[in-house]
Amino acid sequence: MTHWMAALLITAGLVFFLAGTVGLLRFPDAFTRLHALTKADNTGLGLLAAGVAVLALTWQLVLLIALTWLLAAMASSIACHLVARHGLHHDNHEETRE
Amino acid sequence: MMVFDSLLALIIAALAWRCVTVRDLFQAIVTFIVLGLMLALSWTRLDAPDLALAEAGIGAGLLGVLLLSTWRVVRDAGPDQGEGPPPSPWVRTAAAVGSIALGTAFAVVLHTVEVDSDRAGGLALESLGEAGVEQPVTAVLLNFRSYDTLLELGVLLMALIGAVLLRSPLIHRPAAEDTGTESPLLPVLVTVFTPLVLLMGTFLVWAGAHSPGGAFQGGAVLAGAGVMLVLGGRLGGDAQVSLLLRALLILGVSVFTVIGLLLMPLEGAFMAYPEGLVYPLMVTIEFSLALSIGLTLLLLFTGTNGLRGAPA
Amino acid sequence: MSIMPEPFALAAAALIAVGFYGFITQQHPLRRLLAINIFGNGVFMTLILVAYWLPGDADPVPHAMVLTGIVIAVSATAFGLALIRRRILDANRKQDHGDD
Amino acid sequence: MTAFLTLAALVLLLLFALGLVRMALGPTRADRIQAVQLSGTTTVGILLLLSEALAMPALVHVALVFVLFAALIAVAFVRHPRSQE
Repeated sequence: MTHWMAALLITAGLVFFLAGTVGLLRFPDAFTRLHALTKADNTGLGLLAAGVAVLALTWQLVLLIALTWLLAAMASSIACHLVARHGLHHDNHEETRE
Repeated sequence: MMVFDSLLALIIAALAWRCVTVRDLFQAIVTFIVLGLMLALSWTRLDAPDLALAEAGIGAGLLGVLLLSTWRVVRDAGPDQGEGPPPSPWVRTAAAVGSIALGTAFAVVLHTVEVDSDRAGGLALESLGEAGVEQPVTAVLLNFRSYDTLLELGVLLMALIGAVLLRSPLIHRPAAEDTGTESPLLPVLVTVFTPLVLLMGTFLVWAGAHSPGGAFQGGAVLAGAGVMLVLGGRLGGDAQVSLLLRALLILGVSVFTVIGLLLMPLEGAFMAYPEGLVYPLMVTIEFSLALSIGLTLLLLFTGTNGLRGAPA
Repeated sequence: MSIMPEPFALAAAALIAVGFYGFITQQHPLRRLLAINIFGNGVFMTLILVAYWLPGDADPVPHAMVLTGIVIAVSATAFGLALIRRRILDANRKQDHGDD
Repeated sequence: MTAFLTLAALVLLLLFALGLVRMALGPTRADRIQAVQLSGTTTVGILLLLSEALAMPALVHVALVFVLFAALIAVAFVRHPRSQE
């Protein structure tokens, strides 16, 4: 039972990762791509972490996995915001010659 | 697992190639950071989670941050860096032939070498019971080969002294001054992350006795907390150095040496530890090393010999 | 070892070859630092592989050497970066002087 | 279950390799720095899967360190240092 649940959660997580990668490759500009990466990948990571947590043997490990996801979600959403804001205010396009 | 390893190895080789051949400096740096993270991932596959922690923290993380900050300085200085002319096609060809030969020879040797199972590591694993810590790498670093570690700390300090003498600090403006484009979320990130990062660093130092971690990995994470504060404008480099800071910088070396010397009459050798006391001694040494390592790495980032609370 | 190609052994050889090539063909000092580090990573990978191939648990002695190596490589690179920044500072200073 | 976890890790690595194409294409610096964020998220996922597949709970600690330094690199990208007072 737990195995099926874990497999289901992990597979669902992979689908979100796939969506994130497709978005990263196909979306037209840096801002939409940031959006694809941050939202889809973090949802995917959450589902995947939940799947692994179901399999984990000790509650300490479950807590640690939860903490990892929480920090990852927070860090990457703030990082996404910082990079996007930076992109708005600074010329992010590369000069022809560095 | 073979397919996973092959793909990972391919990604590593491709990233390395792109890192040295891509024209844009920024791209080379970003590729280098990603390469470091992938190397760390591959080392978890090779039974070396300790080294994965070290590479992710020091090799990709702290060095990556330092590279990105130095890139800004290089870019702001303009295109002319006093570079020589690009190498002639002959040099390129010779370099290509030479490196292909080197790589091929290396690959052949690695595939034919017979690894001798009679080795120092076997002895280290067997005598782990005497080391006072269960983690083999920590035992080797702090007990069986403590001379190496002591001298390594010396090298780290020398690098810092050299960097400080060059007087080329990286000065991060306080967030408010950054032309009004700073996000209000940056202070939030710094406020929430820093205590957690400090906790994590301390945990890694403590965990070093029985699971992957240790003074270097923990010290790197502690330095990461400091770098976070510097980037958030809460901490900055300073030319004035306090006595406390100096004491902390040499704390690791001093504790290591003093304990080694004090126990010499008892044990008859430098850096030999009496049986019952090994664990507490290891933990004391480990924590003082981590503090000094973390501080040294942080100062290597700011490029100064001192720190101050709120940089003006 | 086996005759089967070992993916990570090939990666180690590739890192060493590419690092060597980059060090010779790149002009910018920062790029050369990156190339040396890639070369060094190839050496680290080799040591880790040898430790992994030994029978039984992974050998802690090469691991400790690599850990030492990573720290030394990064501190030397940080020193190199300080040198690069210093050179830029000096170049700027000379320029300012010439303008006066 | 181990086989499934390994396969899932392989799929993640494959998706990451595809994501690296975006880093190569650019065109803006924001796109390239995303590669670091991408490798952060993906590697954390792979490490969590491997920690279960290889029965190495310490890999979760490695994952935490990855999370931390990926965030740090994004912050370093948006902060502009000077080298002179």
